[in-house]
Amino acid sequence: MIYEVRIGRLPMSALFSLQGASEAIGSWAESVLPAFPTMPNTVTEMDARQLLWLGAETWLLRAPIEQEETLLADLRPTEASEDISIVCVSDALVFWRIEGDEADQIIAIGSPLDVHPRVFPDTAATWTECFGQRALVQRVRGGFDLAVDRSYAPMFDDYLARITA
Amino acid sequence: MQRYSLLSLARNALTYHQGWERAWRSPPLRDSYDVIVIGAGGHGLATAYYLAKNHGLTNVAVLERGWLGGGNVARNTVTIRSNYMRDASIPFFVKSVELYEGLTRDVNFNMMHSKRTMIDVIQTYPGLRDRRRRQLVMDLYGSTYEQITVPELRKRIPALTGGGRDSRLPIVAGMVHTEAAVNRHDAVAWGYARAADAMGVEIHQNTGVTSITRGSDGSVTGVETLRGRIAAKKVAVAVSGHTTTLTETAGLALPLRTINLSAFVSEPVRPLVDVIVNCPDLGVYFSQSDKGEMVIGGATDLGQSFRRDIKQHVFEDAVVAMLELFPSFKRLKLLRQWGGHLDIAHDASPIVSKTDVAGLYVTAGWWGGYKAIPAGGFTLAHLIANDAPHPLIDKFGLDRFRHLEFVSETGTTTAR
Amino acid sequence: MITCPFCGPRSETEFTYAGPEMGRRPADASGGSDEEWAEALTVPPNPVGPVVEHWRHGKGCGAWVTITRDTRTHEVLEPGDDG
Amino acid sequence: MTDNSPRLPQGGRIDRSRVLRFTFNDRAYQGFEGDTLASALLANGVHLIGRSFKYHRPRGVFSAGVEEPGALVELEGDDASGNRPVTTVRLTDGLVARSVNCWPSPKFDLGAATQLVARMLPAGFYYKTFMWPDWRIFEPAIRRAAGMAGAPAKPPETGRFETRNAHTDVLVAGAGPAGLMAAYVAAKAGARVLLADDRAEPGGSLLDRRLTVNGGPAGDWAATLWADLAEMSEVTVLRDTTVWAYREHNLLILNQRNPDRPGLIERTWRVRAKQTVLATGATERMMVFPGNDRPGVMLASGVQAYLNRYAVRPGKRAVILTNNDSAYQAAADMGAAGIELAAIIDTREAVSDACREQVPGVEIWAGAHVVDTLGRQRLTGVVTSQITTPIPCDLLAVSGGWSPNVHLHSQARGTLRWDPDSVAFVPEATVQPSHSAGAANGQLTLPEALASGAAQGVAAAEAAGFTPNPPPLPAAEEAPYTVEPFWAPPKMKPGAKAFVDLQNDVTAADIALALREGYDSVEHVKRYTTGGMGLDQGKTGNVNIIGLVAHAQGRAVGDVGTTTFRSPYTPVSFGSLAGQREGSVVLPYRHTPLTDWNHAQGAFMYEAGARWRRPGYFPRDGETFQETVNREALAVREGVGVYDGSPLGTFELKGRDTDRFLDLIYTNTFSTLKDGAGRYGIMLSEDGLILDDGVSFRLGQSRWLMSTSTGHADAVHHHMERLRRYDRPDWHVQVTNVTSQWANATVCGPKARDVMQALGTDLDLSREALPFMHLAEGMVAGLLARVIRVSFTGEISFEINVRPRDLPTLWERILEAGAPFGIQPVGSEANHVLRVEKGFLSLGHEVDGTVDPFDLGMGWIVSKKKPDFIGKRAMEIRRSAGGPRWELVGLLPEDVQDSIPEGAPLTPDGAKVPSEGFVSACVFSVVHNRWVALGLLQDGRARIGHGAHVRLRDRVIGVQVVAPCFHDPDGERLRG
Ligand SMILES: Cc1cc2nc3c(=O)[nH]c(=O)nc-3n(C[C@H](O)[C@H](O)[C@H](O)COP(=O)(O)OP(=O)(O)OC[C@H]3O[C@@H](n4cnc5c(N)ncnc54)[C@H](O)[C@@H]3O)c2cc1C
Ligand SMILES: NC(=O)c1ccc[n+]([C@@H]2O[C@H](COP(=O)([O-])OP(=O)(O)OC[C@H]3O[C@@H](n4cnc5c(N)ncnc54)[C@H](O)[C@@H]3O)[C@@H](O)[C@H]2O)c1
Ligand SMILES: Cc1cc2nc3c(=O)[nH]c(=O)nc-3n(C[C@H](O)[C@H](O)[C@H](O)COP(=O)(O)O)c2cc1C
Ligand SMILES: [Zn+2]
Repeated sequence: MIYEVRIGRLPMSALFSLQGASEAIGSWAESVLPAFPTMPNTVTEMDARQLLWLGAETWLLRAPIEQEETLLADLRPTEASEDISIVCVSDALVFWRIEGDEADQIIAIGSPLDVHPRVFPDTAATWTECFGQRALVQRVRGGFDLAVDRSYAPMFDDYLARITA
Repeated sequence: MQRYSLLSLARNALTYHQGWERAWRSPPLRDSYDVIVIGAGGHGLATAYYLAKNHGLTNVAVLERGWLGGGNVARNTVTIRSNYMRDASIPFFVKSVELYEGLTRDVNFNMMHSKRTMIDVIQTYPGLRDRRRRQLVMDLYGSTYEQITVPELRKRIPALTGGGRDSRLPIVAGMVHTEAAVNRHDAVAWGYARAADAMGVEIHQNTGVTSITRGSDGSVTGVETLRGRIAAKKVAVAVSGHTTTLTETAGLALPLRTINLSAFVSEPVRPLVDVIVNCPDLGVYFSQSDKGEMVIGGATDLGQSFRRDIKQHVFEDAVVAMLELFPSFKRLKLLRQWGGHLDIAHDASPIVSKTDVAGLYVTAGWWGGYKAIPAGGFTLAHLIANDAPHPLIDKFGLDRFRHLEFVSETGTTTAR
Repeated sequence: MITCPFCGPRSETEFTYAGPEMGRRPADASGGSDEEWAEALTVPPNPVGPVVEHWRHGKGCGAWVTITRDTRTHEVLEPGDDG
Repeated sequence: MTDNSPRLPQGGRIDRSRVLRFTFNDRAYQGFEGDTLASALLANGVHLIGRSFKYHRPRGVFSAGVEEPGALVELEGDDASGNRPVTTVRLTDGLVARSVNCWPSPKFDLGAATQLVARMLPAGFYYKTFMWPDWRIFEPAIRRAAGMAGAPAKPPETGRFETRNAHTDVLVAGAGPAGLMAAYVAAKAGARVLLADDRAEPGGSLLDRRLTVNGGPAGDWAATLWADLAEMSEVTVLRDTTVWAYREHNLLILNQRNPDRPGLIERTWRVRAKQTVLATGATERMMVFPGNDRPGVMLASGVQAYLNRYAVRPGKRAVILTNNDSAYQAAADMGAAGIELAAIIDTREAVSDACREQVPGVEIWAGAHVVDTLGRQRLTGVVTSQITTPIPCDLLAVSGGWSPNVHLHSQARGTLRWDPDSVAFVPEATVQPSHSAGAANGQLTLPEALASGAAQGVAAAEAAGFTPNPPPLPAAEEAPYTVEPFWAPPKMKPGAKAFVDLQNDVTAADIALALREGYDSVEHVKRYTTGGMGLDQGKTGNVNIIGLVAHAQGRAVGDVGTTTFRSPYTPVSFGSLAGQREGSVVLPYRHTPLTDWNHAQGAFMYEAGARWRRPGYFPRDGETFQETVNREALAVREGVGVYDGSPLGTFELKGRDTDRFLDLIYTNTFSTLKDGAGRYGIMLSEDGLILDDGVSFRLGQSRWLMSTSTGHADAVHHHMERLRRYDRPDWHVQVTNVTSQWANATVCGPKARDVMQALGTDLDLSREALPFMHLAEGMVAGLLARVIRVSFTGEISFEINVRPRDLPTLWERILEAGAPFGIQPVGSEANHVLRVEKGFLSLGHEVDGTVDPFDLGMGWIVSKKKPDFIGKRAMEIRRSAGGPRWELVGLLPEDVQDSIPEGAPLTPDGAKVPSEGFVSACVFSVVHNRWVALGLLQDGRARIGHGAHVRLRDRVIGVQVVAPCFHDPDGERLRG
C-alpha cells in the first residue's frame, strides 16, 4: 500500500430508492424512516437505518441487509400511491469502505469531488463520478463508503488494487 | 509566377535568396468583383484557384479576416483518405484524394504529399463488420481497404505492442487503406494562394466580412467588410465554423453547429511509425510528421464552441487510448496542443450548395474536410460558374434537410 | 464546472450534454408546416457568444440544468435554474 | 581538484559528500548530488553536447533551466527518454546519456555535411524543390534527418504513473520570492493553498544569485519559509512540479516528478483553484548576432546559476554582451568566482553608474555589439563592432533582456501589453481569476518581487473569501533594472548565421526571407521558418523574432504581437497523463453475476455493447466455431437452451402519467394493456428514425417495467429524462433504473416449459394462465422470481428474472433441471442466428440509423390513431417526399453453399455501380441447413420473388429476394 488506507468490500445493504414529495413519502412510511435530511446530499440516521438525500425528491434508504424483508413489508412498494415510487435496489449497488489517514487521497485519485471537511462534512453523501462511473460517496467515521452499480464492481476492485499497489 | 525548382533554388542561393518574389501580392482592395469568396482557408483558396483555372473566372477576391491559412487548415491532423461508407460520399472523396496526388506539380509548390497508407487497428467484432461493409462499398468506387491479420499488423507497425490477447480489447484485425496520405497543411493553403494569385485572383487578408448584402429582388449584391462595402453578384461562404454567423446576415438559417476539435503533437523523434494509425475502438489516431513529431487527434468536445482549445478529459482519453496500444510512448512527451472550431451539419455530412438567396453559395459542415479541400474547391467552383451542382456533390445540397433525407455517413470515425 | 441546482458546482465530467435549447416540442404532431418542423428539428441556435443549453447531472443526482454558456470562452454566465 | 578544474573549490548547493557516477556518450564521469547533467558535464569540461536540427552545428549548454534550446540528450535505461535538455536532467547515480542528432558522435558528425549546402537550405526550401518526380522519393532521406532523439523503445519497467484531482482556494505557481510571499500570505489567512515549483529546490532565481533577505542568504530565507508552509495543515507544497496548463474554469494541470511515494514515477494533478497567483518568474533572452550558437555562448543568468548554484565555472575568460543592467550582476558574480572578465559589450550608448559600480575595473564598451564568434566546437574568441582584432575568450555571456513568463497568464486568455520601458510583453488584463506576481508581472527586482508577491497573495486570498493580514515585507535590496532593445546587428554579411532559434536552426536571414516572400504575419513567419516551434517553444528567442519582424516592417512590436501561448509550458510525458488508466481498466467493463461461471466453462468472452463482457459461444473440444454455434442454435430450435439476459436495460416507471408517457415514446399504443400484460414497441428519435426497440409490461396501475436493448439503455434513459423534464414537465412519471437490481436467465426452446416444471414453481405457466407477452411473480427453483414471456429467438421462452445475488444459484439449478432435456448454454453468436432466422431486427445491423418501421415492414407497429408520438411528424415529412426507400427483405443465395459477407452491397445486376442496398446479416440457418440473409434493398418488398445481386470484389452472388422471416412466420412456436 503506498497510501495509509484500508479498503474492503462491505456486505450488501438493504437499499430502497424513494421518489416523490417528502410529505407523500413521509405519510406513507413515516415510522419506518429516519427524519428527512434538511440539507441536500446529507444523511440522517435512526436505528442503523440511514436516509440519504441524493437528489430532488430522491432519497436512498440504507439499512443492514437483515432488515430488507421487514422494510419490504413496511414500505409495501407495490401498494404505494401513484405519487410516490418505492423500489428495492439492494442488489444494484456494491459498497466498499475506505478507511485511514489517507482515505481522501483515494477519493482524489478516483473522483473530481472535493471532500475537504469544510465542503463535505461528517454527514455528507452524494452521487459523483469515480473511475469514470457514477458512484456514491458517503463520509463515515475514519473514511468513506464508496458504492457503484453492481456491474462495475469488478472494475472498481481492479482500480482500487492498482492505485494502492 | 516565379517557378520553384532545384535550379531556381540554386540560382537564388548565389544571391543569398535576395531575389525571391512575394508568393502572393497584397493588392489594393477594389469595390467590385465578379465573385467574392469569403475565407482564405483551404476550401476558399481552392475554390478561387479552380474558378480561375477551370472556369476562367479571375476577377475574384478572396476575403480573409485574419492571416490566410490561419483557420482549420493550419490546425488539422492532415489525414487524407477516402474510406467512407455511403454511395453519396465515396466518389467525392476518391476524387479529392486523386486531386491531392497531383497538386504539388499542379500548383508548383511542394506539399510533401506522402501517400503512406492508413491502418485501422480493429478491436471489436462489430467494428470489423462495419469496416467490411465499407470495404465492399468502397470497392465499387475503386478505393481500397484490405483486411490484414494481427501478426501482419504488428509487422507493419512494430511500435504497436499493446492490444495483446490478454488486454482489455484485444486487436482482432487491421484494415489497410492504401490511398491514405498526409501532407503539409500550410503548404496546401500557401500553394493554392500563390497559384490563384498568379492567375489574377486577389487575396485580401485582414479583411473580415461582417455581413452579406442583398438587393431588392433578394439576390446577393456583395458584402460588407471591416474595410468597406464590396460588390459582387456571386458570393461563396467558405468560413468553416463561422458559416452561420455570416449566413444569418443574409437571413438564412442553416442546420449547423460549431464545435471545437483539438489535436496535439509530441516532441519530434526519429522515424518510428510510417503509416497513419487509426484506432476507432479506443478513439485516437496519429501519424508521424516528416519533422518527427507525432500528430495526434481524438474526440470532439461536447457542446458548441468557438474557443480553439483543448479540454483536459478529452485530451486524457486520447492519451490513454494511445498508450494502451503504444505503451512505449509513456516516456514520449507532449509538445503542444491546440484546437480549431468547425461546423457540423445536422446529419454530420458536408454541405456544398446553392441557397435560397440567389448568388449565395455555401461550403460547410467540414469537420473532416481537410481531405476534401481539392474536390470541395473543384465542385464549388463548378457550382458557382454554372449555378448547377457537379454530380459529385449531388447529395450535399441543403434541400435534403427540408425533406429530412439525411446522408448518414458513419464512415467518419475517429480519424478525421 | 457546472452548478447543479441540487449539488452545487461540480466537474463538467459529471454531466451529460443534451444540446442547445431548441424550443419546446409542440403538444401535437399535426400543427405547423412541414418547413417549420424541418427547421425546428435541424437548425440549432449557433451563436458566437451566449447559448442556452441543457445538461443533466447524469453521474450525480440526475437533475437537469439549463445554463447560459459563452461559446467563445466556455464561461457559464448564468448558472442552472432548473429544480 | 586543481585550480584549473571548472568545479569551484567551495560553495554551491551541491552535496560534495555524495559522488554520483554517470556516462555520457560512453565515457564515464563523476558529479555530485544536486548537480544537473548540465552542471556535471560543465564541471568535467564537456561543452559540446549535440548538434542542431537542420545544419548539424555544434551545440553546447546555453542556459541553466527549462528554457534550454540547444543542449539535448537522450537518456537510456529505465529513465529512457529522448530530447531531454541537460539543464533539467537531475543527476542520478548510474545515469546514461547520449547526444542527439549526430552520428557517430557530436565531434565527428556526418550529418554536418549539410553545412556545406547550407546556402541551398534557407527557410522553407523544401516547398520549392523535391517535387519531381514525387516527394515520396525524397521523403525517406528527409525523414531520416528528422526528430532529434529516438523515442524510447519500451515503457518504464518499474514504477508507474498516477493522476489525481485536487481543490484549492489559491494555487501559487512558482516558489521564487514572489510565489513564496503570496503563498505565505494566503495560507496565513486560512486559505487552502497549493504551492508548486518546477525546480528541485524552492527559492526560484534566488538559488542562482547572490542576494540577501533579512540580512541572510536569500536561499536560506526561501528554505525556511517553504518549511513553514509545509507544516501548515491547509497547505500543500510541491517541488519538482510544473504547472503546465491553465485550462478553462480555473482548472490547472501539474506534473510532479519524483513524488515521494514508492513506485510512483510521475503524477498529474488536476487542480481546481478558486484563485491563482502566477509567480513564474522571467526568462532571459538570447542576443542575435552571427555565430551566437557556438558552444561557450551562454545566457548570463545561466553562467550565474552554474557559479552560484552548482559551483561550476563554465569558462576562464569571459566576454559579456548585454542590452540591459542585469548582466552586470552576473559579471560581478563571475569576477568573484575567478573568471577573468575580458570586456563587457553593452549595446546601449550609455551605461549607468549603478552598473559600472558592480564591476570595478572591468572594461565596458558602450554602444558596441558582437559581429562574429570564433572557434569550432568551442568558443575561442569574439569579434566586436569596435575593433577588428578578436578578443580571446572561452565564454560569452549574453543577456538580451528579460521576458516575463506569461505563458500561464496567456493560456488563461489573459491579454498582453508591450512595455517599451522593460522591452517585454507583460500581463495586461486577466479574464480568469488569476493574479500575476513578481518577475512574471514585470516586477523584476527582488524588493519589487517580494512586495508584489505579498500584494497578489492578499488579492487572491480576499477574492477567495478570506481576510488576510499583510505581513511586513522582508528586507532586501537589488540594483534597478533598465534595458534598451537591440534586435540584431545593423549590418550582417550575407549568409551570416545569426540565430533566432537555436534548436530549429532559424536565422535572422530566414526571418527576412519569409517577410520578403510575403509571409507577413508573425504566425506566417513562425510556420514558414519553424522559429519557436521546437521543444523550448522559443522561450529565449521568440521575442527577438517579433522584434525583427517589427523592425523590418517598421511597426511597433506590440502591433506585431506574439504567437499563441499554448500548453504545455514545458513538455510532459504522456505516461503521466494516463496515470493509472492502463491495462485492464483502460476502458470500463461490466460483468453479470455469471462471469465466473462463464470463465470456468471456457466461454469465448468479448465486449458486446455498453461495455458488457459477454459469452460469444461455449466451445467444446474439437468443435469448429461454426459447429459450436450450430449446436447451440439447434438446441434452442429443437430442445432447450438458456442464456444470460441480464445486461438488457431495465427500468421501473411509475406515476400518474406513465401510461400516456409510454404512448408518447413508442410508436404503438401501451395504455390499453392490462396488468401483467406487455407489448413489443419501437421508439423513434425526434428525427423519425428508429432509436430503440424493447418491451414494456404493466405491473399495476401507473407502474410499468420497461426493458430496452443493452446497447441503448443509457440513451433511452436519457431520452426519457429529457422528455420528462423539457417536453412534458407537467407530467408525473418517475423512472428508476433497475438494470442491476434484476438479472435474468432465459430458458428457451420447445422443451422450455418442461425445464420450468422440473425447476419447480408455484406459478401456472400454461399457455392459458401465462400467455405470450405476460408476466407473473412467484417462486421458481425456490427463488423469488418474475417470469416474463417474451421471445428474442422465436421459440417459447421464459425469462426468469431474479435478484442478481440469486442468479448463480438459479443458473446452476436450471442446468441441473435441464440436463435431462439436453439444455445448453447459448452465447451471443447463436442468439444472432436465431434472431436472423426469425427476421427480428437488430440494432447495428438492419437498424443503422437510417430506417423507420415502414422500411422494416413493420408499419403495423406505427399507430394510426394516436395524434402524436415522438418522431411521428418527421417520419411523415420524410415519407411524403416520396423518394425510394431501402426496405428489409430476406435474401437466399442461389447457391445454398454460399455465404455472403455481412455488409456486402447489392447492386443492379451486380455491376460496379452505386449500390441499391446491402446485406445486413447472414447466418447459417440450422432450420434450413443453408445460409440465409437479411438485407435492405431499394423498394425491396415489391421485389420479393425476384432476383437481386450481391457485388463482392471479385464476384457476384445471385440471391433470391424473399420475405424477411425464415422460420415460423406466424409465430405459432413462440406463443406456444
Ligand atoms: C484538430 C483538427 C483536426 C482535423 N483533422 C483533420 C484530418 O485529419 N483530416 C481532415 O480531412 N480534416 C481534418 N480536420 C478538419 C479540417 O481542418 C477542416 O474541415 C477544413 O480545414 C475546413 O476547411 P477550410 O480549410 O476551408 O477552413 P479554414 O481554414 O478554417 O478556413 C476558413 C477561413 O475563413 C476565415 N473566416 C471566418 N470568418 C470570416 C469572416 N467573417 N470574414 C472573412 N473570413 C472569415 C477564417 O479566418 C479562416 O481562415 C481537422 C480539424 C481540426 C480542428
Ligand atoms: N533585477 C534583475 O535584473 C533581475 C532580472 C531577472 C530576475 N531577477 C530576479 O527575479 C526574481 C523575481 O522573483 P520571482 O519570484 O518573481 O521569480 P523567480 O524566477 O525567482 O521564481 C519563479 C519560480 O517559478 C518557477 N516556475 C516558472 N514557471 C513555472 C511553472 N509553470 N510551474 C512551476 N514552477 C514554475 C521557476 O522555476 C522559479 O523557481 C527576483 O529574485 C530577482 O532577483 C532580477
Ligand atoms: C500537422 C501539424 C504539426 C505541427 N507540429 C508542430 C511542431 O512541431 N511544433 C509546434 O510548436 N507546433 C506544431 N504544430 C502546432 C502549431 O504550432 C499551432 O499550434 C497550430 O497551428 C494551431 O495554431 P495556434 O496554436 O496558433 O492557435 C503543428 C500543427 C499541425 C497542424
Ligand atoms: Zn446534482
